[in-house]
Amino acid sequence: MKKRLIGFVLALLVVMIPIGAIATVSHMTDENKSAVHHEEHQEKSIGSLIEGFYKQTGIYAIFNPQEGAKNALGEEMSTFHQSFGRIIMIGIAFLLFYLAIAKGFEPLLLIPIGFGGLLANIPLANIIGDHGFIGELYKAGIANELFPLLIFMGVGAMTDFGPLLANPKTALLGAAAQFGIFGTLVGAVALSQMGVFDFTLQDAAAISIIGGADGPTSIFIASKLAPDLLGAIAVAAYSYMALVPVIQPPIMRALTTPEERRIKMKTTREVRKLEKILFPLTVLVLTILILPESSPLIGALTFGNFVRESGVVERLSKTMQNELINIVTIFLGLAVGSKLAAEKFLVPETLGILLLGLVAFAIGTAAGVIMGKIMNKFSKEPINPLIGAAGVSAVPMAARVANKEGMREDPTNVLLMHAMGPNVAGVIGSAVAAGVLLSIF
Amino acid sequence: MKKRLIGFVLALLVVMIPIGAIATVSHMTDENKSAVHHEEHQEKSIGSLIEGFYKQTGIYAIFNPQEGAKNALGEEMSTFHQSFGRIIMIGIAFLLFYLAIAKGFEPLLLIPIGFGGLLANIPLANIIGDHGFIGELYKAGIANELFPLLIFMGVGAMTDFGPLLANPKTALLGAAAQFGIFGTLVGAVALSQMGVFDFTLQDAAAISIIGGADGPTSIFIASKLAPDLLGAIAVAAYSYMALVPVIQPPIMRALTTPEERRIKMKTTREVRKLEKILFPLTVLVLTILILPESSPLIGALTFGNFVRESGVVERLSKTMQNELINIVTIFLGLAVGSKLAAEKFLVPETLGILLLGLVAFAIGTAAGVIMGKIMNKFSKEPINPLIGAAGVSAVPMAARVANKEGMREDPTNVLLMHAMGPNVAGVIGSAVAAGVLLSIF
Amino acid sequence: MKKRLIGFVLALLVVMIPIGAIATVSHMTDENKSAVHHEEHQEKSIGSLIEGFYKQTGIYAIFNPQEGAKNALGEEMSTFHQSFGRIIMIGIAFLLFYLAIAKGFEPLLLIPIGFGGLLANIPLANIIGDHGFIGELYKAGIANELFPLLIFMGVGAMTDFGPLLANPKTALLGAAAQFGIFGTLVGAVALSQMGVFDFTLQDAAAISIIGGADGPTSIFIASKLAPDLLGAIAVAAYSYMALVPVIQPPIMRALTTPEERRIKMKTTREVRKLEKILFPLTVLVLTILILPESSPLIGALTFGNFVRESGVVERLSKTMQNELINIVTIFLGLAVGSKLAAEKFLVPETLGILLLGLVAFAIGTAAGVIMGKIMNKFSKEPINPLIGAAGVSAVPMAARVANKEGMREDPTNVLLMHAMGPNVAGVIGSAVAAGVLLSIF
Amino acid sequence: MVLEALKYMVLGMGIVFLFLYLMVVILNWQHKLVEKYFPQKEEPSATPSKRDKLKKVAAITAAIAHMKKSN
Amino acid sequence: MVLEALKYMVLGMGIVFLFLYLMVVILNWQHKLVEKYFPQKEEPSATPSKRDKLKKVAAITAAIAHMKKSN
Amino acid sequence: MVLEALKYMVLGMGIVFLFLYLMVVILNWQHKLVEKYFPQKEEPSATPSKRDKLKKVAAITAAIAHMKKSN
Ligand code: NA
Ligand code: NA
Ligand code: NA
Repeated sequence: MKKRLIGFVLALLVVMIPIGAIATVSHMTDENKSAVHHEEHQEKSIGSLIEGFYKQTGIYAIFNPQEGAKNALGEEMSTFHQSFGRIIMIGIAFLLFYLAIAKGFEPLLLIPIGFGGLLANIPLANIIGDHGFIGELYKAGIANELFPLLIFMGVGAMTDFGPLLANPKTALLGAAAQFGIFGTLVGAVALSQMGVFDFTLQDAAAISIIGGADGPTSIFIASKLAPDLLGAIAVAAYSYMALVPVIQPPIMRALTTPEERRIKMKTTREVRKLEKILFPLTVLVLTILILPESSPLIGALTFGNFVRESGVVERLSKTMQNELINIVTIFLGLAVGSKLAAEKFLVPETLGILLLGLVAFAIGTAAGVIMGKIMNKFSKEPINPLIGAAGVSAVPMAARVANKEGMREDPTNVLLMHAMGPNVAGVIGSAVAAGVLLSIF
Repeated sequence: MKKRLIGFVLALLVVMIPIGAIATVSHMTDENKSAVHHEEHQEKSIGSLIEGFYKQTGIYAIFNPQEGAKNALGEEMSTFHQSFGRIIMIGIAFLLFYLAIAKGFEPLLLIPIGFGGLLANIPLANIIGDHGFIGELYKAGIANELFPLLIFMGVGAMTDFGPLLANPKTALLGAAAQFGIFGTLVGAVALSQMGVFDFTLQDAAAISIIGGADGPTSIFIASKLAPDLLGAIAVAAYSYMALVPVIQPPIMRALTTPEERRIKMKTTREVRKLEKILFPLTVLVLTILILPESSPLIGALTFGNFVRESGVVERLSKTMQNELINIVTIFLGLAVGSKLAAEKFLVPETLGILLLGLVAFAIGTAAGVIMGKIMNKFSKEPINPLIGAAGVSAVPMAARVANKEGMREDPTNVLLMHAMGPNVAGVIGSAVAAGVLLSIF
Repeated sequence: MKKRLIGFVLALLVVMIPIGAIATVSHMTDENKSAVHHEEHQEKSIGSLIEGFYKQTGIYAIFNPQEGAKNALGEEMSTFHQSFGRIIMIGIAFLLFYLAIAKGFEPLLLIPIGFGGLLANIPLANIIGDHGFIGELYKAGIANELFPLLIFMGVGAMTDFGPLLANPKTALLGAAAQFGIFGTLVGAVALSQMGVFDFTLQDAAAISIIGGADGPTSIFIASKLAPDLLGAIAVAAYSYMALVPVIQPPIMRALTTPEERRIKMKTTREVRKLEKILFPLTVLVLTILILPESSPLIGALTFGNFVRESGVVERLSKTMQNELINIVTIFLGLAVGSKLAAEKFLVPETLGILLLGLVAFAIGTAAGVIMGKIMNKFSKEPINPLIGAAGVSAVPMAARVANKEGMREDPTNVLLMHAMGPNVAGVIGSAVAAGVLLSIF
Repeated sequence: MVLEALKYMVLGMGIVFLFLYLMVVILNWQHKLVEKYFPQKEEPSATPSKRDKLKKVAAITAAIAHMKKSN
Repeated sequence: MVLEALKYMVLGMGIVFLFLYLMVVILNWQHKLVEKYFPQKEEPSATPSKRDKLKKVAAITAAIAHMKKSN
Repeated sequence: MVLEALKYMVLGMGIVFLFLYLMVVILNWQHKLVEKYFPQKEEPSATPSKRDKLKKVAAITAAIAHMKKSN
């Protein structure tokens, strides 16, 4: 210890002598430069200091909302949003935590989103504003579409498209399930027309994409078409993705007979490495030719998948699947959470988004199952309609649900691999649907 | 090898034929476009070239300082700072390396900071300027407060607040130790008043926060209140944190009797998982209600801790504790080091910062110990005053020092877990103090 | 499942009642605000919709190029670049994938670069433009030199300079090999003078640096001196680095006699830890004194190496060598790939770049071998001229090639460690050469 | 408005189906091409992993044997 | 100026103590609530640690095997 | 132009050689200084790795003992 102390004192001397000696001399000339600053602060009594401090507490801000007060982004807030609105939103953040921790609802995103929501509802703090740290994250990755695409890259690197390659025609089930998106679009427009909701076409499109059951796609589209609704759309998308085991089974059972649910499918063929390598390139070229608007989404997805399947850049693939996607998830979650500020979330639109999102999921599931029934009629090989429900994506939850429902009827009927085909096709399907919507608006 | 060569030649042909044939034709029209550029460069003799080159060497720049020369940020530099100043700063960078490597002083930050300092003192290079890479890192993460908060997030994810939850009242020791901050503030103002130093109130506040013994908090506050002093404040904060085993023991012994140092404390109760999950939320809500200005710091800390304790997002927690904090540490260190440019560091203020920082540490330690003595008087359960010294934070070094001092008197007296309570409370305490300072200025 | 459903419904109610009830009321006043938007969209028949959609497909854009159409950066594109150009570039991207996967050509960079190239050639999509995600990556890390320097940092953290320290004079071989750069510069200027090529001095310098056989250095210089040529220069640099085992051996054999190739070198001495720690600092100080223009490159390299050798910040060193370099490689590759847009790559200059790059490699190799022969003449200890070829860098491939050629003559002649000396010196040598070029222009 | 949304629905579902249908066609065709021009060799990727597994099993067995002996 | 700094000191230490004191109160109260409404069950966290131990033993066994091989 | 490029070549190669030659000189000199002022002790870096190995062996032994007991 003593040695250390001596070492430090010596070190300090080495630092201080030159600084003290030389620098002081060299600065003698401008010594009176900053003496003026001292006067700027004007004297306050301790009482007025305490009062001033009290006016900067959150308690004061929440219980004394003021007309015309502005949020971190410089927009005026209603007194409701300044007071009860914030309390409700803090409650909702806690609810999200509860669902994430106790119920296992997509915690990877709902925890950062919920926490971002908490931080977004702090009065007077500027966390989501222009120089606040979540505001900076928002600018760095949501405003310019970077974060959802990096997540999608990671999803591509984590996804094995083998089951789809083994039985390509199941991709049509993933197409049918996108009816959840477009059907809801019509419904949302109709209800807006009737005055029930108040959505523009762009809003309606951004909401409908919840039916695609893909978080990053929803965030990508919402940040482009309806940034004000981003928070509610993201929360709805991830919540319903987590609720797939609750939402889908009743619909699946209602639309199928026990015989249909017992249909066994042929074991899938082996897929060659070369096919897996070519797959992302094929999909991307198709996107280039048919739907360039989808190319950011499908480009990111296929890039991740190509890095995975190429087999020669294992370290990049692992980084995409782990550190990169984790870091981006943290940043994306917090940034999306910034849209849970009371003045953005506690608006009638949110109710509509939650309802329409649920409807979109249900329609998508139904459309997938019905398409399964149709394909089973016309196909040479038997197709179990349950796997159609997996077409909404929500990878891999929806495929597991299809498998589970199949095993309920017949415990020997393992549908998992068959359901993974439409499941991953659904990811591509909703990216295509997203591109269509972007190309329209 | 031959096959490879043939493959390559074929490949080259495939590339070159279309490029050569088609592209040349398509560009024939604008061929004379860039022929003009050639004349721009005017002929120089080899002698004048060598001379010109010599004038661009660092040797020339250091030995021929010029009045009115500007640094990378466009500010005028004195001739002293251009010449000896740089040499001294390079020496100081080497000193930091020596302390980090040979003495084990907080190497994770002092090595990047020192290297950033080296790079910041290179004449003519633009590394810390507007398009230089450290300048870009500074803009990306210090100017907007992002990096220190991401570090704090990682600290939250690495900290177990269990010892504090087991014995909450030890948090008051962490409160008392913040007297180092406010006491030093008064002292700095008084000395400035007397003409010894020349600090504004903002400067004094940014310097005093060194007494909080938290690197990220110091950097956060300094980047807001006194960005010009950032380099010296960061170096002082991390150096003194590393020197805790040298600075604290004499003060602790001077203020306690051997009997007090021998006080054994009750074994701590077990802490429930649920309490640990609720803790970050409790602290954050308290911050929202009382001190919104602290919410960026406490928000980041509690977010990291909540991710850790929620137990459902292990992969995010690990990323925060490892890759993310490592990457940010590298960037933050280099960016902070850019403030070790001679013209920023070799100023009389630095001397004041080093002295006041030391004083702040000492006062904080003393205040913690004295509070420990007071609490021991009035508490039902015995409290060893030594653990009060851990209230300055400098996690976990200060807690270890308290433990070591206890064991010096009585080798069976293990205080480590008891000292961790005030130790982690001190982190919250200085974040609160930082919020108070921000709310005042 | 039932419990979960009930939980969800309850949760939904908690959310919806306050939102529905309170928010609706609080918003009643501005309900008619957005009703106007609905009219904006004008009705279209389904036929015109399909036609409109067809005009947004990639097929249409490629087969109906239009005069005056602009690319993502707002520059006019020729009809050739809009149509066949894109098809050729997609073919070239596939060629790069083939080389990377089947032939093992530097896949870590050629796969991201190739994929970036694919994405850059998608018509109508804005991926490489101002708000496109690759455009954002470009702005974030190429325009400001950050990414190549972070890669170089990682390279420093991965490089063991021990073999160079064991036999410092082999560094001169690494100096000689830089003749590839400067010789090619003269050639490029001469050929431009003769009208064969059409390069400015800056262009010629950026191209010549390919002979330095260092990807990050090439990208760094190209992004500063000739950003339009960046794509072709990066592709050439990495391709030829991968082709070192094809390009170098014939030159090495042509310039050496079998006796020379059989020369055995003395076993290298052990290198002390302290020497390794001091090495990066020594090199950096030399750079500061002689060539400040090289300090970003050498600063990054030596920082990485210092972090590695200091031995006290293992976690930072590992992060630099793994996650950080991987993430940056992905981003850098995609961003560089954006310069493979047809209108940037399918220009006559590319042909010149490919040819001159090859020439630069060949000259560098020859110069290294010849210097080896000269040093062998004048040195007391025998020097095998083959290790001179490793001076071009292309770490560690060129050193392996030298070793292999030595073992062809005499299977007991292990040159690998001896060749690593000039190999790593070549990295420093080309960073110095880069600094010279930057200081000239 | 609703009519328009219906048109978008028809267009959208049409394109989604078109896209995925073309994908199915190309994938089937690609499968045939792969089978034709790159006929299935004895899969080499299976062997190493098997070998690895065998190695592990052998190593563990040896360790257990060693432990038993040392009892 | 000094007077003002003294005021800030009083205010600052006051708020720091207020904050942490309130935290102490709430944490104590929270502890009681947790004990009351979520009484200590047989800690389930102990079981996985046993499993972890078994895992470690397995890992060690494998390590022994590996060391033998590399000898 | 060509003449100028030639001048740059001379200048450039000169500086590259100067830089690396100075580096060689300094490294040789540094090597001597290190040998003189920090003479080679019994390399301490070897010991910890040995110690690590011993630790591992100890850990493994303990684990085996533990397993035996729990059998
Ligand atoms: Na989907
Ligand atoms: Na503290
Ligand atoms: Na080189």
